[in-house]
Amino acid sequence: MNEFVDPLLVAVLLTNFFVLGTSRLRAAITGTALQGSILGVLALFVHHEIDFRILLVAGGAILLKALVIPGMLLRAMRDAAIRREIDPVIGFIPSLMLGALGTGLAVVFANTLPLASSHVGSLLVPAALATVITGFILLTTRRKAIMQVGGYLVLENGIFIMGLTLLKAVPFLVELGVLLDLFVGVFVMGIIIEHISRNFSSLDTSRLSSLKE
Amino acid sequence: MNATRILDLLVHLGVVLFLPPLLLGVINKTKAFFGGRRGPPLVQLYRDIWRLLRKDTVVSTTTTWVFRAGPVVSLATVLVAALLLPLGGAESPLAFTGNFVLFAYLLGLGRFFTILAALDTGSPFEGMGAAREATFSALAEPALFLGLVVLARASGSLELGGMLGGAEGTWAKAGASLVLVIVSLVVVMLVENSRIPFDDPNTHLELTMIHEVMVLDHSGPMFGMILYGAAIKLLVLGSLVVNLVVPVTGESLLLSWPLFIVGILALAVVVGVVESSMARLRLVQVPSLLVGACLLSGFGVVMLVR
Amino acid sequence: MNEWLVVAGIILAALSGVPGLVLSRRGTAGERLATGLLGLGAALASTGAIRTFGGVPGPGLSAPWPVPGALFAVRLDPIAAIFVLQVFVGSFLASLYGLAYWPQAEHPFNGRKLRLFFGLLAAGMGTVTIAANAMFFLLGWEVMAIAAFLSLTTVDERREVREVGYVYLVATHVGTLSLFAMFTLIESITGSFAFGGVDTVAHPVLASAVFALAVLGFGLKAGIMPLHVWLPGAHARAPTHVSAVMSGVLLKMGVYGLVRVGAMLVEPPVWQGAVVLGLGAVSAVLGVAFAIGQHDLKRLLAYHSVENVGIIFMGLGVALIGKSVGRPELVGLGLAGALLHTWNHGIFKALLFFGAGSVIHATGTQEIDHLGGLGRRMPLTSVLFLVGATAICGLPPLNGFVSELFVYLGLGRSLAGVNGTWWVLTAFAIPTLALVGALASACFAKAFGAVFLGTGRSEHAAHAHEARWPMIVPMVVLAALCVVIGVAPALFAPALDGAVVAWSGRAAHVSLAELAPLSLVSVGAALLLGVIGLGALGLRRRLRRVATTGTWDCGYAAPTARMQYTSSSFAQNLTRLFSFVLWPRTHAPTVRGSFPASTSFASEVPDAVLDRLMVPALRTVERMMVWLRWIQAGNVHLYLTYIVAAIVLLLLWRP
Amino acid sequence: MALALVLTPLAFAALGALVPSQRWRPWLVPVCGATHLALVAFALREPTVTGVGGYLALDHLGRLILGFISVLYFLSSIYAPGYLALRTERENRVFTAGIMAVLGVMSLVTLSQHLGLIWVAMEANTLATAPLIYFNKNARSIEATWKYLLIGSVGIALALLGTFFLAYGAVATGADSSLFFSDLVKAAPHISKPWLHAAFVLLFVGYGTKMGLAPMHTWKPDAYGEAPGLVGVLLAGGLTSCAFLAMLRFVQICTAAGEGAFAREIMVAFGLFSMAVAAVFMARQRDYKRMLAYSSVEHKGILVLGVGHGGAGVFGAMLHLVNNGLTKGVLFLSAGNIHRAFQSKLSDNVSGAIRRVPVSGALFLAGFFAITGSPPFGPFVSELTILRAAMNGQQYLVGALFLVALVVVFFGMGATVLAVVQGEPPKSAPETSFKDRLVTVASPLAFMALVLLLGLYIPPSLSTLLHNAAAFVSITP
Repeated sequence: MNEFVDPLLVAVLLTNFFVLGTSRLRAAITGTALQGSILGVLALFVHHEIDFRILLVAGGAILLKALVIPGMLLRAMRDAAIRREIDPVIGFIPSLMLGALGTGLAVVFANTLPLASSHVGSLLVPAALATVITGFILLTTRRKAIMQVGGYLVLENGIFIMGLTLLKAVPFLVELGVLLDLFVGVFVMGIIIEHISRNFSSLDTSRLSSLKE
Repeated sequence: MNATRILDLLVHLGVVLFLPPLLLGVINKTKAFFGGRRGPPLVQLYRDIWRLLRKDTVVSTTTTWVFRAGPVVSLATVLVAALLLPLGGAESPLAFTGNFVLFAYLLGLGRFFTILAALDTGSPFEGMGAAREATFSALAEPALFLGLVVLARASGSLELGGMLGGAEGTWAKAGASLVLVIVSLVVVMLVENSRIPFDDPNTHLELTMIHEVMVLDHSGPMFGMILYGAAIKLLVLGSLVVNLVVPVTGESLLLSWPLFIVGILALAVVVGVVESSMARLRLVQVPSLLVGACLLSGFGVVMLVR
Repeated sequence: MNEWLVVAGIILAALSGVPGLVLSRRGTAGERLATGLLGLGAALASTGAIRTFGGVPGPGLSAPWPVPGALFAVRLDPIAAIFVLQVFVGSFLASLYGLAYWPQAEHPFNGRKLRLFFGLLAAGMGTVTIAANAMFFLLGWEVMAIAAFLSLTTVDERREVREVGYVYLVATHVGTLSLFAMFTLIESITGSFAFGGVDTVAHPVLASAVFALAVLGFGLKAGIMPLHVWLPGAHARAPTHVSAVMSGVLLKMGVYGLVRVGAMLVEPPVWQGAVVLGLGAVSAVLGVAFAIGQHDLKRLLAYHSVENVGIIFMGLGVALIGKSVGRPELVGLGLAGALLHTWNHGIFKALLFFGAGSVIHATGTQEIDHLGGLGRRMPLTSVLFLVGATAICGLPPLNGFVSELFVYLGLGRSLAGVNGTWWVLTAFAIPTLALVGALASACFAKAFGAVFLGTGRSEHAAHAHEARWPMIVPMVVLAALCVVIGVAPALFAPALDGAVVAWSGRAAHVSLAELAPLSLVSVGAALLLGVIGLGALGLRRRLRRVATTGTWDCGYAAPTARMQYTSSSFAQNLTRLFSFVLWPRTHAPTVRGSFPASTSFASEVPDAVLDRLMVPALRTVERMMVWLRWIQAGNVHLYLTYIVAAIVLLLLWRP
Repeated sequence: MALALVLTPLAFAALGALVPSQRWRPWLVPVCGATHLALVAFALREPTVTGVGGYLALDHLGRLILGFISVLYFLSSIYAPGYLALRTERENRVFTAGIMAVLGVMSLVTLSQHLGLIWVAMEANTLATAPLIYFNKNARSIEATWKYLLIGSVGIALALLGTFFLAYGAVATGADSSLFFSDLVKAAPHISKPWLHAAFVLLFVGYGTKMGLAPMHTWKPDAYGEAPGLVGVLLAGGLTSCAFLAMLRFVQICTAAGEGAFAREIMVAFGLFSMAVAAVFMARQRDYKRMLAYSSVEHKGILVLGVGHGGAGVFGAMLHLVNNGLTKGVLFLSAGNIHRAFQSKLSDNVSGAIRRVPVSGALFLAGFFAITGSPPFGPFVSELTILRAAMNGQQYLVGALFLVALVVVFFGMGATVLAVVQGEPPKSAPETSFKDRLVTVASPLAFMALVLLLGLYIPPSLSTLLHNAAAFVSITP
């Protein structure tokens, strides 16, 4: 734990709000990419000593979360020729307010959980939860498939922050899990997005509602 | 089985077989009296039956054996039913627990076959009569049984002799209920015997008849049997009322039988009076009266709750 | 030994339809073999059952069944034996009837299937009667229910058959699930799935729930009002010999179940008997009232099943009341009445359905108002049908009278020497039963009159022919049984006595011969038959020469067959009287002008509970469910919101 | 040994991807199933099976579910060649490889002994099944796959968060435990309660999503409706059982921590809710494959309800897992056949299945009776056992609601099934060349035989497996 952690977490929270508040897809994807790179840096500072494992995690996170996946999303965006999230389920201002509310609730909820001595007073757990909540808000309110993937990325980022608390205590499976999840989940989603845009000539998921009762 | 019992039995059979036509004679005489006419002789029905039994018969080509079974079964059932009744204060020839059920159901069997015989002709009029008979008797049946329930509860017996014969004791115990029951039984008797105010045996318009229209196609001996059976039915149902009103016990043969006969003849006079003083009800009102009879007996039951 | 005989009978019945599956589709070997096997099984099982009445009941059989809670336990006491007899005799006679009614040659595609399920139906019912373990009972119960469903929907290409099949299936499943609940509750009281005594004093609420579930589960099968909804349609649409078994035997499995549960209840409260009695009375009256309104012959018979099950329940109610208040004579008369009426109804109802089947087979219609005058073309059938009709109306000297007499006596006995006011219920039950009898007479006068008497109303009736012997023989047997039970009820007293002893447990037993005037009933019946015989002889002598002419027509010159009183007109007075429960539907034209054009009038009495109550209610529920479809509207955002909601809810559940 | 159970199917999958012949490739599937079944049969005889340093091992719960999945897989694999021979217009390389890989990852779930590993295995399951749902490659199947992936991934993400919570509770604040299940169960009483509760909620919702409990079931009707019947069997019988197993691991930890009542309460509530939701959607359900999906939701509800009752209910749930899976085998495969024979999965266009495809039609009907709990079929025994657990535990209201839900389900399901099976094929139905053949009916017939057998006779070996598993989950020695 050191003095850089909390400012970085605040930056994460700010990117959350940025992604929530922007209507341009490119900006939102860039925001998630930025968030991913912050998390990579964060991984380096969470623990005092930096070993090979932590470098691997940080490098992997930056590579995947900040470069590869946003890159794929941007490409899909270009292919489908869409730029903006128009007409989300709820507007941008309400999204932001929901995000603020969620962040507040995350802090409250985190306070009810007993923390390890090293994490007491740190923003780690609240920020993790707030980011997860932000991810959910994006997932449930954005109509474009690309933005939903983006929301999923944010959700995963939150979980990643939570995982950082365990980085030291738990063997490597956890981080591998995070990476695997991100990598494969988005990879497959990317493929599917391509098929969707080919078949429906749109990435608007509200059109994906022919299967219903 | 002693001599008195045998004698009782013989008198019972005699009354059942020979008295009934006289009752109709009495009724008709009474009606004639009130109408200011001389009317037919008291024994007119005996003559009619005798003549009919010797006549030839015409039957419809539509009919089957059911048509012929009708009169036979209806006569047989009232005869057997008459054997279940205590008459003249004596124990009934066929006394057993629950014989009241057999009694009522025998009448039901007779009615069932009369209706079938009517339907066998395929005539719309007879069908109409049969439908009415079926409807009204269905409503009369609960009235009869409610009355019997009152008697059973009051007398503590399930045998007709006990239910009716124990009337002395029951009058004291359940007099009010018994009055209701008697009224209701009179109604049942009138409807079952097709008397005014339910049916007019002397009407001449098929559309308004009930019982008479059912037997339009019967002739000769079959019609004779029907008339005879109807007369016995009057006796049988009338004796229910008489037994209740005139509670005679079988102490003395010489006293009780005449008392019974006087009672039943008096009932015939009452029926005659009723027929002279009332008009026939409209058909649609008949059910209401029957339901009323049920209610009366039902009250009788409720009054026994204590 | 006796148990083995019955088990062998059940196995033979279950297998009876199997050989036919591999035999030729066109040949007659399969169907004859099926009936033969069923006959052999029936002979074995009946022997076993009859031997039970005489001797001491055996200890029963049991074989392990490696499934939790289950045991292949068999017990054959006189109660079971009474039903075993009915199951096998009824099924065999129906199978025999089916040889001519549903021959393989005329039904190449569904004949084999039907016989397979028919055998399973018999086997299932046999299992129900002898099972002494809840799981085994439920096994038999469901095999029976499903086999009945599959037999009933033999002609599933017809829409109305499918509809009644669905209603039946749903009803029977609701019944089965109530039995699940009932048996598990019993287990939670007694600790086992064996049919042990349920202590109603120590567990008043649970025992009441057991009772209520038994009434629901078994009442649905028995077709008690208002649980009868499946019954009229199913009986009307099934192949007639299946209808006969359903009405004659299958319903009785519901009765059996309630009788069995009644035996298990230790010191039941009086209200339970009163409820059974009350349900029975309502069922009896409404059953017959609805029957009067019907103009489909089989539907009419079906409503009479509701009526007769009502009478059986009345008897059972009396027995339960007797058990509660410790009056063995009520137990004896009520139960004997219920059980004998169970037999009797099985006999005369099967007879009537067979008669109806002969008519349908001969004319191709079951619409009463299209028939008429069949007595001349089908003399045997008409006589046999009349015997059944007389018996079902409870008229002497036939069997229906005897069992109703027992119920009357049981009700009557309760009038005297009791404390409390519950006797008022029995007091009013007596005239109710009388009303039912009178209405039944009216109804069968209508049915028999319109079908067999008068003249034919349509082409259907004109070309009727008498049934073949495999159809006549079962009817003759059943008619003979009607007479034998009616004239000599004492012959059957030992069986009933045995059942009463087995049922009442600790209540001191009084034999039926002491409670009911069995021999005097015989005397009365003999007397009646004698007098009728004498009268008939006398009339026959007087009627050697008769002139024939047309029916008296009041001077109208050209009467036609269509002017006859139809069954609907016959019933009209009564349906109008009962219109407050029947809600008849009429389609009457308004006649205008001096010379109105030709028009038509129709009336029908739909089932009040099913068509007026349940179907609309279920439609409403269904509409509400369909409205809830927005939950799954295809919108993935909504779906994700549900997940969030679930988490929030659970986190708040217990913070 | 343990590793072989996982790797063999994966090797087959790789082989399947390499075989060039479109025609012969599907025959690998039954071979793979048979090989796996033989391996499992061998493994179940061994007293202990472990591998990879204890990360893989067979415990009592694993034994039951692995054995069940292997049987289920083998029986349905017989169907694969016959089915794929009918779908020659589709490239089947990915499908064949995927369907064999699924067996490997399902085995991995049953063998996982580590908190993290089981999560990885579940995730792998999601990924391996996605191409199977996508098999038809039309707009509808894309939509179904998209929803399956998105909702499934969210579920799996939640499970991961829950896993972290549990690990945090176990490692950072409470007991100092490894993340092996056996250690977690031992250390459970010392795990920080708030973390445990939150973790259980997240894991329950996460794995409940994979299992298809309402209200997280929304992917199911779409996925089951669009995927081939064979995939439906594997999802409804195999994959959801794996999710259930994962959930049970955490129920076990909760129970060991003395928080069993908390977990059980949640399970009863969600069990009943799932049954109710399924019942609502089965009313007037015109699509008979979606109907089966809702039936699956209902029966997953029954499973958690059974476990929620504890005691005999856990045994009932274990038995129901087997019975439901096998019965779903009958239903999905016969429904698939009917679908092929009529070219429609809407009951408006399908009737008289018993006339056009007699065996499949009869099996569909029999499967319906079985799944609704009619004796003498297997589900009857297990559903009654669960009901007994409720009644004997004096949970009368729960028992009553359970039965009411079953009634409503029967109403809805019965109408649809009978409409499909009975009557005559509609005039408008296109004539198809599809007929019942041995290759297409052998598998559902075998399933049906097992379902019937389990209603009449539970073999002692299976009984032991069930009892051990139930005792293992309820932590009674």
